[in-house]
Amino acid sequence: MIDSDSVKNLAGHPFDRRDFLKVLGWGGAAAALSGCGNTSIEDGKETVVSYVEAKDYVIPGVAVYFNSTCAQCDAGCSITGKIREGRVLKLEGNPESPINKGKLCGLGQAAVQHHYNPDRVREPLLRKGDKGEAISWEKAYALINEKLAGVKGEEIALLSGDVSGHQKVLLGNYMDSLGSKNHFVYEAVSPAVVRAANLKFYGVEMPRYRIDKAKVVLSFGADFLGTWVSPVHFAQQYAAFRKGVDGQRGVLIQAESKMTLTGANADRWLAVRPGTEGILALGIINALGVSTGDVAELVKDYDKARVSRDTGVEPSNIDKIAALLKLRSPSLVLAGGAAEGYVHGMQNAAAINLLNQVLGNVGKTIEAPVSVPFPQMAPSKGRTAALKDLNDGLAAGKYKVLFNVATNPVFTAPASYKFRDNMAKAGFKVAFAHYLDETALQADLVLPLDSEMEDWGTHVPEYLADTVQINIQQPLMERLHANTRGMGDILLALVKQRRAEEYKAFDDYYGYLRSAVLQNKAALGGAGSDDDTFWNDTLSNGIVKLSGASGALSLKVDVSGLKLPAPKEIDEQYPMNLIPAVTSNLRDGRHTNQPWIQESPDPLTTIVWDSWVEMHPKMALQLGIVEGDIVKVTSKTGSVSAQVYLFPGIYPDAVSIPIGRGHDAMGRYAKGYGVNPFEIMDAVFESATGELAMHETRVNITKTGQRVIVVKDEGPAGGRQMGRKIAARVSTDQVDLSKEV
Amino acid sequence: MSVTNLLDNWAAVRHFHPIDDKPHDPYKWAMAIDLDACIGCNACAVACYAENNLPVVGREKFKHGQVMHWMRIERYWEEDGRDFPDQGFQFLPMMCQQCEAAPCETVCPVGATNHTQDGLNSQIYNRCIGSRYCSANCPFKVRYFNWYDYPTTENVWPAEMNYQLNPDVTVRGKGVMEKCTFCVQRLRAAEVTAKGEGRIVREGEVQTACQQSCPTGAISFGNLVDPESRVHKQWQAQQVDLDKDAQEKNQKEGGTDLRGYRILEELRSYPSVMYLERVRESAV
Amino acid sequence: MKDIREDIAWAKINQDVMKSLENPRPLYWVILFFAVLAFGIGIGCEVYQYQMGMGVANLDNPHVWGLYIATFIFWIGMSHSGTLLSAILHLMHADWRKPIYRFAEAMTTFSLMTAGLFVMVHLGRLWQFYYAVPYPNERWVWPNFQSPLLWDAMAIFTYLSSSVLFLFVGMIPDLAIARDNMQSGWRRKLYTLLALGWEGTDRQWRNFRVTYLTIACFLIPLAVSVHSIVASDFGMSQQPGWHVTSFPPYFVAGALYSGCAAIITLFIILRYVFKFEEYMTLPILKKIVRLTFAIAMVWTYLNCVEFASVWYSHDAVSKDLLIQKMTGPYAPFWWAMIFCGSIVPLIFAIKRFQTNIPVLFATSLLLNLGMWLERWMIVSPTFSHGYYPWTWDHDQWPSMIQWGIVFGSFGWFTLLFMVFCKMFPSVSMYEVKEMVYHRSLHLKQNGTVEQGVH
Amino acid sequence: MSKRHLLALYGDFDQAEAVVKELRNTKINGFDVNDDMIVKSPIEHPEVERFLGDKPVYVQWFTLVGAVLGGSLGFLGISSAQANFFMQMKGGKPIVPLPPNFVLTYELFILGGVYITVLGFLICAALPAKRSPLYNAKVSVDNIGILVKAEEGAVGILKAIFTKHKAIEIQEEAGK
Repeated sequence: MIDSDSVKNLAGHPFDRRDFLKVLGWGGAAAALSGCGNTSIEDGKETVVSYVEAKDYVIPGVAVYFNSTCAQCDAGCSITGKIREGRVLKLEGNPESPINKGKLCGLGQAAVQHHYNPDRVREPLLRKGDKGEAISWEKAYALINEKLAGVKGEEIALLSGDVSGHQKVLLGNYMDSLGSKNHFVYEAVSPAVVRAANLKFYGVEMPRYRIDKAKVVLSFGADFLGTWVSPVHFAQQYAAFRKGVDGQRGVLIQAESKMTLTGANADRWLAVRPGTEGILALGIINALGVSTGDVAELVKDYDKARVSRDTGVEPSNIDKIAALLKLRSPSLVLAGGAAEGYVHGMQNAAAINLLNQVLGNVGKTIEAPVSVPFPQMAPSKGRTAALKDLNDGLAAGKYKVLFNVATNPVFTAPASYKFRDNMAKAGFKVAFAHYLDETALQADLVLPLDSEMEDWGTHVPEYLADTVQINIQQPLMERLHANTRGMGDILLALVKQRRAEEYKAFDDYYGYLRSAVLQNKAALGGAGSDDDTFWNDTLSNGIVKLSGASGALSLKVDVSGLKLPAPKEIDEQYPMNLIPAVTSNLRDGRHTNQPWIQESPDPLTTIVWDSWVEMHPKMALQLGIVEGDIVKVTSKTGSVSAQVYLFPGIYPDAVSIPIGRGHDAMGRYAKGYGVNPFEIMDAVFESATGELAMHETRVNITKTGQRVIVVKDEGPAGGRQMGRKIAARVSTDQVDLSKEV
Repeated sequence: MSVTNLLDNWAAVRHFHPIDDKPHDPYKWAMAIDLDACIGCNACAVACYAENNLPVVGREKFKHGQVMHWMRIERYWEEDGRDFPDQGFQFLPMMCQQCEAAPCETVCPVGATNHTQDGLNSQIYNRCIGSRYCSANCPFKVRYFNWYDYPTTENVWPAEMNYQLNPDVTVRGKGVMEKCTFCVQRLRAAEVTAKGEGRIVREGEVQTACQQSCPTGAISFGNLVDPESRVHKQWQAQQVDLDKDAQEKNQKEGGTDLRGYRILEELRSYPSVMYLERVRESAV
Repeated sequence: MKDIREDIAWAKINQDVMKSLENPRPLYWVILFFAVLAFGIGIGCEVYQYQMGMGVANLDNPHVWGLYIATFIFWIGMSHSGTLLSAILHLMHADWRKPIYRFAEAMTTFSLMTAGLFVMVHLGRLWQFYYAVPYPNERWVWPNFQSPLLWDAMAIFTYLSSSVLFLFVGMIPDLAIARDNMQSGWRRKLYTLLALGWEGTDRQWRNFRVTYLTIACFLIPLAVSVHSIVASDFGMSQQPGWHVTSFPPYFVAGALYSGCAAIITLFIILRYVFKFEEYMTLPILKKIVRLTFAIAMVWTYLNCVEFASVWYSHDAVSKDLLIQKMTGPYAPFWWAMIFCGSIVPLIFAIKRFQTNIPVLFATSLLLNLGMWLERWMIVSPTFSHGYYPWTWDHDQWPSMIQWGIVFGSFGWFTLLFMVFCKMFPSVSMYEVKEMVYHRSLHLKQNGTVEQGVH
Repeated sequence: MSKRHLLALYGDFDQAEAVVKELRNTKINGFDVNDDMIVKSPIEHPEVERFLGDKPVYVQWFTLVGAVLGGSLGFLGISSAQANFFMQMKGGKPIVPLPPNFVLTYELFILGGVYITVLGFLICAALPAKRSPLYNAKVSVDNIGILVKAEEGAVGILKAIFTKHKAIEIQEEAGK
């Protein structure tokens, strides 16, 4: 009897990985003969292998598992792919990874729909007027070479998302070879301001947060369960936190203007006037009454009454929270997207970090991270400021050639950037893309990328849960489309155009990766084992764990320059704050074309397949708006129209539209669903870091007179249980958690 | 057909379950879901789509209530006249409760849904004629009917997307009822493996797809009759008895300080899923 | 006023009734045309639904049943009046039933056949309906005998076949008359075959009497059981609004009610279309109207019982549902049901209207509408507002496909009925003769002509 | 010995009764009033049965047998079906549940009863039958027919009796 376990064990035995892929490919080819699909066959190079004589690691009808890394977001979860007959079927978390410990979020699981997406680009496309013409890769490479001829290094720009590992090395080498320093690392949604504040207060950009060690977590809009930094990892910490430290169940308090998934799970959720998170933090410091010196001086004006007036939080709640924080230590205070999205975002984050210092959490629940021993592989983290810089450069006509590595700034840049127009000013735009998204459509040359399930790579996550880990990304199956290429292969080909000699030893990225890893075998923990064994073990594990040095956090409390502005006056013309919501399903919209994601109800509103304008019922009553009304949301920059969903978890002066929908390209599952709030986002920037202040947009709401049925999972009863005991709740004083298993 | 067989086995065919009799030997698959751990992230629901070949019906059909999510996350908020949900929401993963005395089973005219030896409420797609009586009689409304022929519906599984389909699970055509199976394909594989080795399935050897993906480990699943299983221990610690329609702990004066409960238990369907109440800190 | 003229010649009876097989008014053809048209629309909708899946009916999870089941109950209910008139009144020796029971019985048969269609139409996998038929098979699986749907199938099969037999046996003497009146042609062959060589001999009549009486005795409990079982489709479930003890009598009363209303409608149509004014007389109509009124009040009473028992119970869920019916999205239909079912029949209490044909015709249609609404109000609100609030579904309305099939079923029924009336004597000739004979005998004994109303 | 048929038609039941009484009281050779006389009537008429004397009806025995068989076989059949082949385990219910089976037994009881009753009717009434000699369609309109068969010698006497009671019409089978 062959069971899946024994096959799983096979993954631990050494064998030739590429041979494996070939066999899998033939599995696919056999399927093609029976009319089920097509895979690439290298004409004249491959031999027919009878399926019954397949290699011993392929057993028809039994699944094989391979480890790789999830690339849906940059948290760096390790995955285990289930493969049968050469097709990847399902992704699970890899239990060996300290980050996700065998778990995987919905977004990660939907990666197979990225891989199998019917709307992927399948051929290199060269712009011919409004149409793309399929060309060969040789021609595409030659074209790039040709267009680069005579272009100065500073006239070349490259835009990418977060990048790390060998791909980053190769990318850097290519930019070097071009003589360009214009590598813009851009992520539309990124905690860049918090990083800066962390650096200021703790001495590191991304410390290790220990929610599991905290007895109280006070989060200012940090959606650590849904979208923030490393949600799957934090969710596991959260589970431990709820189970309790020393039997005491952790308490979560969330202060934000618009409820996030994390806020929905809080014991106390505080609706905060948008932009006053820092004031609340100072108010709590004041209420704690333990600070001295500079800090006491800073917070002395932030008495309860004032803070309550400014933030909308009731004084009694401030007292209760201060009392709880005093009583239960250690605690952890987090600053998230909601706090940083303002002109004074840095001040907000600083005030919040100061609270951590005052509470003495630094060193207890905020730990120093380990540093990556190979700095060239450490992640470059994206910032919105990078896009601003690039856009300014493009607008000034500084760049003649633009490379875009799978980012979609046309979709995620505020409309006032006029990014689409500015991009046109670059003479030659190359997009490395999976789909014809809004940005790829503007490119002159579109080069189709392998999906993460076809490609090789290494990734170093920014947030390291335990030791340093280098995550291996390896193909889980043979290429689905013959003419897509891995980003690494493309980079290698391109860099060979410039530095043929240096890279001639490498046929492909696989060879490059293998030799790069084996070169550092000793440093990677493989001393003593032979090359093949080490390489195969590495692939089999999917992770290389290294011990890294962890420094100490700075305990210096420096409140100089910390000054919070008073809450903004109501603007008569634009009375509402627009909160562009980052939701756990959609993030920045790069996965909107994955149908599981589209149909996965938004956890808070349960809406699917569409955008909505979230509005507090009280405000809606004032405006005479009911659920399903189509309203026009107008900012200084522009306007969008969408259905209203009445939602109590939002500050009444605010409305929220989720980011990620409203594509006008990107295939059948994304195009035409919902609206894009970036279209009405004002270009306002955080003053200290230059990041886009996403929460600073003011809007007004007008009814259009149309009404639709909101497509959502929730029924007409809404969230009410109508007296039935369905989702029961009990307060801590009525339950004895110690008896639990 | 033989009348003698009927008469010879009269006692056997007159057994009542779950009241008089415990036929779950050696397995009774059951679940415990900790609502305090559930964060409502939907990972389980997506895992279910991936594992069980659930069709994505698209916006129009979703609007008409024809969605096929075997596992759905419900989100509750009790207003009590408050302006804000300042005590948070409550999320509830809801799927087939695999009732011991399932109301759906008795009413199916063709016997397409039955109770299995290992305590599941099975659905036989081939046998189903689509009378939908089972769904009509389900108190939890966790049965999903194939209103259209999804495999041939445009953009449900277009070319290449269909490569993802799990070969261990049937793709259902129009007109049949379906629902959560507790990932029966995984259970059977584990049971058969264990049988081949002359043992029963060990705790942790088999996971449902939702359990496997759950980032907070809110879902535990296992063999309720195995004293070593976590599910067994949880049910026991919470004093929830599978075969009771009202738990003794609830009759104690002053209530219970345990948080295990089953939804709509009073309907006497004896669900196999125990929920643990969401806890809320009283200090804030 | 007499319910039938006692001096009517027996030969004229034969003549009048046989004429209905020959030359109906043009209205007959108009009705037939529209019946075929409606049926055609229904067929079209069904073909589309068969091809596409049940989703085109705009049903959903959990609102899995809709008009199909409601209309199914409606037709089953309709069938009960035939049994009432032919069996119950037969046992009670109410001989005024004699001119009208035949068509009522035909109505029973055809409404059962229509109801049967809905069982099929409703199935998600119609092509596999035979899985529900209990016969030894190669699959080695029996249907589930515990399912009320199976009881339904069994009860309806028994009822339909018994009704057909009852109709047929009761028609044998008339078929013999038809045979004797036809000179040649396929009709004569048909009647000869069906009359089984009936001659009206003493032996035949003797056995006939006992047989007819026996079947009548069987039919009464059968009819009650059929609608009780339909009620148990709902009553056996756990759903609020369905799990009601009074459902079986409530359903039976509703069935008799809608059946009587339909009899009034058809009475008036037949009377006009086939010129049966001599037989389907106003006094008989008046009796039916009074009977209908009585049943309407019983139905109203049972309705009140149901509301009261929900109201005073501690079953919050059922109570919630009841309030929802009265005030929710279904409220217009629910109140229309109360109006049509309980208020409109009060017209029948007014003597003046008891023989006013236009009023009665309109009223009977309203009653039927009310009874159809009642069935819908039993089926749908429970789905839209059941135990589980998350899955409430207040805004799910039947699609045009669903309406088309319901509409088509009326065409189908009318078609069957009209063809029947053209093929077979829709007034029982021999029994009208019996009635006339007894009246004349009575007259002879009293020696006077009795005046006034029966 | 061959017999000839004779059919007399009467306009009302009183006349027919008188004829029957006379036939019964008159001793006629070659004619047996119990075996050789059939009264035909357009309607079911209890008086005819009365004056014809007590002739037993056996249909109800068929009914009894049908109902008992239908019910008992129904119950056994259903229960055996449940206990054989693939058993259907229903949570909370035994494999052979009594209440549902009783419901079905009830239906089958009626089904058997009705079917066998109709069968009994056909057998007892000897239907379907060939048309008897001297059939006259007037019987299906309004006349009472008395059909007798008698040996040649008795025909004359019968005819006389018929005529005496003012038969509307007398039909005679052609002699052999």
